[in-house]
Amino acid sequence: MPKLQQRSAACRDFVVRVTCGLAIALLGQSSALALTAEQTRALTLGDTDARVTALQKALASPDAPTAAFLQAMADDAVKVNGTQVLVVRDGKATDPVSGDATTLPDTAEDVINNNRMRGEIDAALSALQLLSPDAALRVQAAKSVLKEPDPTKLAMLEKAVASETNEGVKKQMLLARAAILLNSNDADERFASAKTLADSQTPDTQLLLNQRLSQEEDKKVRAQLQTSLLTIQAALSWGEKLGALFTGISLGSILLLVALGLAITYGLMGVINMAHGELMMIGAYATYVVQGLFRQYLPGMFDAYLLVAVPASFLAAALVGAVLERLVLRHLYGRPLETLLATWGISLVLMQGVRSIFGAQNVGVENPSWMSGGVQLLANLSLPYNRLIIIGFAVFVLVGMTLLISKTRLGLFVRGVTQNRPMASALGVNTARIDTYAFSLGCGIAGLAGCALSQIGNVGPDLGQNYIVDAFMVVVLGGVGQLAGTVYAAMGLGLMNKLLEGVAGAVLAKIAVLVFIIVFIQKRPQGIFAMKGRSAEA
Amino acid sequence: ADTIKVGVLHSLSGTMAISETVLKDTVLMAIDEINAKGGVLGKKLEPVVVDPASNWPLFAEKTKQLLGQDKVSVIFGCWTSVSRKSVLPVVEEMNGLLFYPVQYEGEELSKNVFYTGAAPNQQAIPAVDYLMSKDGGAAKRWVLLGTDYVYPRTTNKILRAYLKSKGVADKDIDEKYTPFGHSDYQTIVADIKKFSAGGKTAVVSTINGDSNVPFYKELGNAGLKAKDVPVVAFSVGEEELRGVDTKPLVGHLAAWNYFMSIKSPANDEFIKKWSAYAKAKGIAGHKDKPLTNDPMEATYIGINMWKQAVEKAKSTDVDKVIAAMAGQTFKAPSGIVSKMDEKNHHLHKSVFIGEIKADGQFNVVWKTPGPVKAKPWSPFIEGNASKPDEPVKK
Amino acid sequence: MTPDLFEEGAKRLATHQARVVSEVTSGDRSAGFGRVHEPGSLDLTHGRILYLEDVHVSFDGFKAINGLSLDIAPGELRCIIGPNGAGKTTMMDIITGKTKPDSGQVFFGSTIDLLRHNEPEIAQLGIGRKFQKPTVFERLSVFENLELALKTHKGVAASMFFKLNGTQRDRLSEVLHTIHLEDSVNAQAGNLSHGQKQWLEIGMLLMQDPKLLLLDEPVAGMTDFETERTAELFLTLKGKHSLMVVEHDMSFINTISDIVTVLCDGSVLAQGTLAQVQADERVIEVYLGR
Amino acid sequence: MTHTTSTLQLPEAPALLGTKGWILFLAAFITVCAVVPVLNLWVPADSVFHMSDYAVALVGKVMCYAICALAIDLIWGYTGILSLGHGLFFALGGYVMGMYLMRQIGTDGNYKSNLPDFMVFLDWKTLPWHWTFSDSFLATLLMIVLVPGVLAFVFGYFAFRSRIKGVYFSIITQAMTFAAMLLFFRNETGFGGNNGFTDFKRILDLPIATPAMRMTLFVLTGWALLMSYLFARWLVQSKFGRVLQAIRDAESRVMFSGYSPLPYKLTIWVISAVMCGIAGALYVPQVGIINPSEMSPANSIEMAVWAAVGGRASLIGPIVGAFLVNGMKSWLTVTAPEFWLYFLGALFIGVTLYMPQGVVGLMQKLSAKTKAEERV
Amino acid sequence: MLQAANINQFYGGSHILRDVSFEANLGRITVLLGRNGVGKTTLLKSLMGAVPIRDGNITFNGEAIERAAPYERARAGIGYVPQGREIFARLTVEDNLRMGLATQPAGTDIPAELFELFPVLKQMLHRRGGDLSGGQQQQLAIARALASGPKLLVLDEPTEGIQPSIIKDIGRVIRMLASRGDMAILLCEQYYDFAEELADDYLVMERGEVIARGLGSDMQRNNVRQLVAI
Ligand SMILES: Nc1ncnc2c1ncn2[C@@H]1O[C@H](COP(=O)(O)OP(=O)(O)OP(=O)(O)O)[C@@H](O)[C@H]1O
Ligand SMILES: Nc1ncnc2c1ncn2[C@@H]1O[C@H](COP(=O)(O)OP(=O)(O)OP(=O)(O)O)[C@@H](O)[C@H]1O
Ligand SMILES: NC(N)=O
Ligand SMILES: [Mg+2]
Ligand SMILES: [Mg+2]
Repeated sequence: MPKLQQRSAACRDFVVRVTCGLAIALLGQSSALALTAEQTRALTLGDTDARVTALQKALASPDAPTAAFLQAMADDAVKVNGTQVLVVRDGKATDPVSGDATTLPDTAEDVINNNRMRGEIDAALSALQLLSPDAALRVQAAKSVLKEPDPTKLAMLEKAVASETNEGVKKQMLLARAAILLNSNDADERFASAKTLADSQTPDTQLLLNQRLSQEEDKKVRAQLQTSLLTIQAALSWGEKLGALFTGISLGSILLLVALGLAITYGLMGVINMAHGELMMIGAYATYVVQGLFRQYLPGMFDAYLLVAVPASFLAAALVGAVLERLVLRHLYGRPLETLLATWGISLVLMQGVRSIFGAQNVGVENPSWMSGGVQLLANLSLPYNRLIIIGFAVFVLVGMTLLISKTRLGLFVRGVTQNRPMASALGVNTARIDTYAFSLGCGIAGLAGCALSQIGNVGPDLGQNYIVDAFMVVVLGGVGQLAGTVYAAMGLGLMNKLLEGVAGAVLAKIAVLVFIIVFIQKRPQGIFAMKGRSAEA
Repeated sequence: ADTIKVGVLHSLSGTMAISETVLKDTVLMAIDEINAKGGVLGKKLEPVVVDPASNWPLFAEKTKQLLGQDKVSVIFGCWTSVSRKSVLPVVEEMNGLLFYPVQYEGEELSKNVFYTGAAPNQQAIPAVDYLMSKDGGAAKRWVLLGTDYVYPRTTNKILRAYLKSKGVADKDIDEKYTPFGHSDYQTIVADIKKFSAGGKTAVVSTINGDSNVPFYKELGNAGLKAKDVPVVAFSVGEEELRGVDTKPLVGHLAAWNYFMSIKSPANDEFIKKWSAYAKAKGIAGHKDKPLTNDPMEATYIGINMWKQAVEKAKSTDVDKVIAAMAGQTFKAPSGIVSKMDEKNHHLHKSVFIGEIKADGQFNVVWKTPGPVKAKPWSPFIEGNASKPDEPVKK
Repeated sequence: MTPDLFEEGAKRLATHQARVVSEVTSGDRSAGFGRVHEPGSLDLTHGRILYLEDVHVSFDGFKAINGLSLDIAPGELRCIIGPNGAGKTTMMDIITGKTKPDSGQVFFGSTIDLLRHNEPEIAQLGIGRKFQKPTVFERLSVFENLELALKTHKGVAASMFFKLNGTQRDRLSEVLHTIHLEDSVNAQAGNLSHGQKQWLEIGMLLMQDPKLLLLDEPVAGMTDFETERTAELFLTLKGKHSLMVVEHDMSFINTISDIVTVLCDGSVLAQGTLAQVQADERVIEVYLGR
Repeated sequence: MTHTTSTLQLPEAPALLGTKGWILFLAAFITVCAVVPVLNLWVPADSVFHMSDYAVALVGKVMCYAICALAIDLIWGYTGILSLGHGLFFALGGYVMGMYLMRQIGTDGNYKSNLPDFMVFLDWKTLPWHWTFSDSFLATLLMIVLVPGVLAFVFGYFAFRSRIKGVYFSIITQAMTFAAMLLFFRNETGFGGNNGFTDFKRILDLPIATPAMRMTLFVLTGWALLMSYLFARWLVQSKFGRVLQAIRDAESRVMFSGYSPLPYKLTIWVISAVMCGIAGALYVPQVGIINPSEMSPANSIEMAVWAAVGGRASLIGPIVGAFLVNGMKSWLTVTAPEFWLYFLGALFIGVTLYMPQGVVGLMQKLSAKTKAEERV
Repeated sequence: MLQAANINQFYGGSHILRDVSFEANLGRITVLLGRNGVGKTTLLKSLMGAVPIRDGNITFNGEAIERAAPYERARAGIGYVPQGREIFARLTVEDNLRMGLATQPAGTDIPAELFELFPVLKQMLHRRGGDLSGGQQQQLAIARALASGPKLLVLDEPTEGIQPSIIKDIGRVIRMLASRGDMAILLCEQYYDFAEELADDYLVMERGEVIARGLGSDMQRNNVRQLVAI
């Protein structure tokens, strides 16, 4: 469990910071009551209502052990044995009140926090940071209060506002204050809050205003709520549009990755490679295996596993491709339709092979931690790292492949051999070798696609089946043998699919895209990048 | 014959193999166990395993073969509703016996089928009740998200009627469907986010099969946290989560009648047995990380009840076994004593709501006070009120 | 083709040429008044069967045909020569509907605007074409190749119920004989040698019995002897049919030509008898060489 | 050169079937119409000669597939157009038949309504427009031909007119069936969504699940297959068939010979689609279910695979292929449920590598060899 | 340079080449004549290894090559201009020429003299091979074969479809290449006058057999024109 260890290490770090922060902040407050065993019991046992009440009570007079204990609860590190409450980290139990080590009884059970409880604890923890010396933490705390504005936090917030010197932070805090006062009994206060909140253009604020709106009776306040909501909506609509664009590009990049390998094996070599999807599957399983090996042998470097998985997935798929080429496809050049039959057979065998080895169920591939999260561009637009990385990866593969095919001698031979095998041979090209290289390259790129897919979707025996139709559509729509066409087609279909999906829903969008393909081909019977002139017929 | 033949009709290839293969192994395990204890009526059980390959007409054909050629006494099989619908006319015509172990949409009651999975009222409705409760987050707005086929459509129809009966307005319900195998949930998740700005929102997911992993990965990606917008799923269990990094999903929910994490002696034993069996048979995936789930439990209950019924009937004759099934009880791994309804061919089941934990297991956060009787004809669908709660003679 | 057929051809040629002359000279018939012209039938009253005016085609900016004007009289055998890349094949592509020109006019007879028709329609109107690279139906037999080319109704239903009649059989045997492929009636066309394919394609053209034949390098890859035979054949056809022959083989041109048109850079460079053009300095410069 | 041309032996138009061919055809005919019914209905179940209901159903189903394979062969093997969407035509024929069968259920459904159950469930009060003629058997027969036929005509007309060829055509056929599948999955489309139609009770007011009815359907299917074969043979032996092959080999030459490829392609495309539709209509009452998965792209690819395994451009090949592949599938999914895909995959690979002309091609080669040896 | 002995070749059942033997020597132009379909192309293809021969021996530069793969023969130094041009239609003219350099070390430049010989290729360097006119393609095919500086140049009807002036140029080049003395040339040609003018040695084929052979200078005397005609 290397990942967990790391995580708990990080948590401890956090606890220390929080505790110090509190210690300093609370220095002057002699009235602070220490955490009692009674309190820990109230916080952990009983129904959620009772626990929430206890939590609020504890929050009224927080001290460092309370904060540490809450953190332990948030980390699911609290167990109970009968009425004894224990904090258990890394298998070692401590008493939350005294902080002394104790023994961990076998009968100890986990304290289960449901969503509501977890939400309350998180909110409490972050509220505690309102007085943290770190401005960033204070902003975060204010934001979290805004998200869960509950009146019990008002006192603490007021105190924080009073002592706040940083304007930016103060503004956030005032917003949070407004969020709480939005539900005040005083209509004027509600009105003022609603007005203030128009400045906080986030979906969270929108939710608050909407919630208020649904119960607001006062006309004036209602009107202000609506005005504020409109302001926010206007601000957010940009994010939505850009978000839709981004999802389209992201889908396009995936389609591109999925199609690039096929652009070689099919587009250039003319092998109707129905096993293309299964080669992606092999790449994905290679990623899975590499991940497993890292977990077992190099847990400390788990986050780096992708660096190995990328070449591994390429090699694994390329190797399988080479074997297939040597054993089967070699005999089928010039008979493209028969490659359909043979590769269909190959795909059945590969799929069942994976079922036999890894089982029929999906296997889990974890993202490295640097791939989770995203950049927050606007309040409602965050671009997930894994999507961004995949877009970058697609560009990388595309550029690499383009250079290889168009600029190198190997690429020239590949193009020559795939166009006229006997003639290339008569000119001194070892066509057998080039064929193997070319096919392996296509397969390897399929493997890379599989590696990328493992980061966002299933890794299972059916992985390939889900993408094969799309892959062919992209390659053909772009114009067979036209790399640039493949890029356009992938991006076009991706964007179109996503823009339509926003309007018509996923099913109709997909249907519309398919119909579009049919109609488009009528206009361009050779794909987007049709080759014109005589060479197209040759 | 000196053996009793048992048909196993689960897809071992094709799209459904992901889910169904393990049910085949569960049946085989139960058969081994029964045989080790001396079989049924002094005879050993002999499994006849076929692969209907996720192909619905093939399900019907294989059923004909199992009943007609192999003369099996009972069939354990099917996962998708459409496969069951395909098999149904055949088992009825040939008077066979089918045990169906998966939660489904109801609206069906056949004399020749025993439904050991949940009807909507044994899964979907309690789950919504929970989400409406304070502990569940007191959701006011609902996204009903499913794969575009009959089980999700029906379930959502029932839920919509139910929600309306609880005063939820139509504008607060957003029904969305994706095609089978849909793998890009960016737009959907963005839409959910947007929708959730309009009020406390919960998502009821009836996404089935392969789409779950990309959906959950996208949820994690988009930072949609359970405490903000909880997602409750009816087709996501331990096995489905095997393929997902669950850390970002902690707190999202599933409603089932069994979780692997349930603490009960019967479950401990069930898990132990399965682990040992998986190891012994080298079942890929499970030999390293054995997992159990709701349909496995339902399968296991089904075959054991069938055995008891045969023993009670002292015969494998289908009609006699059907009669003997009524009121059978079995100490289910879920910790309750599971009872086959006297009339309606469905099990009485407890409903559990579990929250996903970081290790891919579920924390049970809520459960029904006791077993719930199935209502295959949902009262929330017009015209069902008059339906008899037992198979009609044809 | 048997000698008597050749004779007959020569006779026909003589009469036809006579008629062409009278048509050109007597203005009365070329005036269209009261002329009964059936739609689809070829109107030759203006004395030309093919007429191209100011045709332009460019490929990605490269002007392959550049202001080409040309006409051919009924029964004429016109030879076209010109450097490689002059646009000869492209011109045929335009006439047969394979390539659409950017501008210009292409008329068949004086009434049929070829630019309004697609390839099969043009073929049915009576323009047959032999490609530069021989194209035959590789997986059909020689016999079937010819049978398909046969002039007959070419609709779907007609094909379904088609049966060769006696005359057609005779015609087929005759053509087979002309193209020296009697021994290969049942051979798969794909297995013929290059020269044999050339002949087969010519045979298919004969079966099609077009009014205008476009022949792109018909004797490329043929022996001198066969070249001569081809020349004879073309001479026989002349008069009854109009022919446009593209060739680089000067001795062949010499045997068959009346008027030779020299194409260069997509337009007509020179026109006249072979002797005239051969003497033309520009033609020597770009084409014949010294 | 004065020799007469009349000595030249021109090939004659071949007979529809040779003597041997007619004998085999007759044998097949008798098997379907007499032998199988007797073995199934009258030979006692415990006799070794008894043909079980299961076997009858299986053969019946495969015969429907064989018609599809034959249809694919006409368009692919002879015309060189690979359709990856014939599953749609098959399914449409099936759906038309299914609609009729649904109506025949009458009020015997779960909800005792005149409407099919799924409509009741969707709260529909009346039949949607596209169900108008579904209660008439005659109209159904007509629609079985018309629906796939008209769709094929429209689709084919535009595609062929735009001169879409090769893989571009294949891909749009795939897009077509894929789109249709998604459309049919939707409940709103009015075809029972994912579950499609099942639980049929009657056909022509006669119970559907009786041995006699099953046998009738079987014999009908057998007829359909044999007639399709004869018809296809007549087609490909006519000049029409040769034009198709010419289109396959050199479409531009065909055009310059004065044939417009459009009507030719369109005709064979529509014929092929209609054959699939008929096969689908016969299939549904025999297997008892029709649903959108029949339209999945993989299904259509499989049809092409049958034709390829048996051997393209021979008419018997696809039939043999359909029987071989489906026979193996049915057998292996029982005898080797966990490994059958290996065998099937190996079969496909083996056929392409060692039998480039398909199974039938290999047999022809072998028999040619033995004949040659006999002659020596 | 090249010796072929008793080559036999079949297509399916039919015997196409019957015991064909001949040689082609350095500095000499060997012309192969024969009517359509007698098997000339088949013979050249057999030399290149495009169709494996049934039996017979081929020695090149003293080494038996009859079992070698085509690319090995090319690497041994045989350049080939096939009948029908066989241009890489979707490669540019430049890339077509580069393909001709396959036997040379990577980075070898396209010999500039090719462009002197066929100026049109320079003009059309970036056009796709398949877009060229027939004659331009033929020029490209010859240039491509010359690019690698072969020891034996095999030409299958190189004048087909080429304008007279360039035919003359090609004739001059062939002569020049032969006279440099480091190349053997095997020329299969229908254009009789062209062939006769260039021939140092000649061979006449008929139905797969060599029926006449001799010195180029004797062609007229031996009435070879007639042999080819009948
Ligand atoms: N699709 C095209 N794209 C670019 N250039 C083209 C295309 N088609 C033809 N050309 C160019 O147009 C010119 C005319 O070609 P065309 O084939 O008509 O010549 P030609 O007179 O038939 O020559 P040849 O005697 O060599 O057959 C050539 O330079 C050729 O390269
Ligand atoms: N692939 C093949 N299969 C069967 N027969 C063939 C094949 N290729 C050529 N032939 C036959 O072999 C014989 C010789 O053909 P080849 O191409 O060598 O003739 P050629 O002497 O080069 O004729 P040409 O001068 O017309 O080019 C011909 O009769 C031809 O029909
Ligand atoms: N019954 C289901 N889950 O399809
Ligand atoms: Mg030309
Ligand atoms: Mg030749």
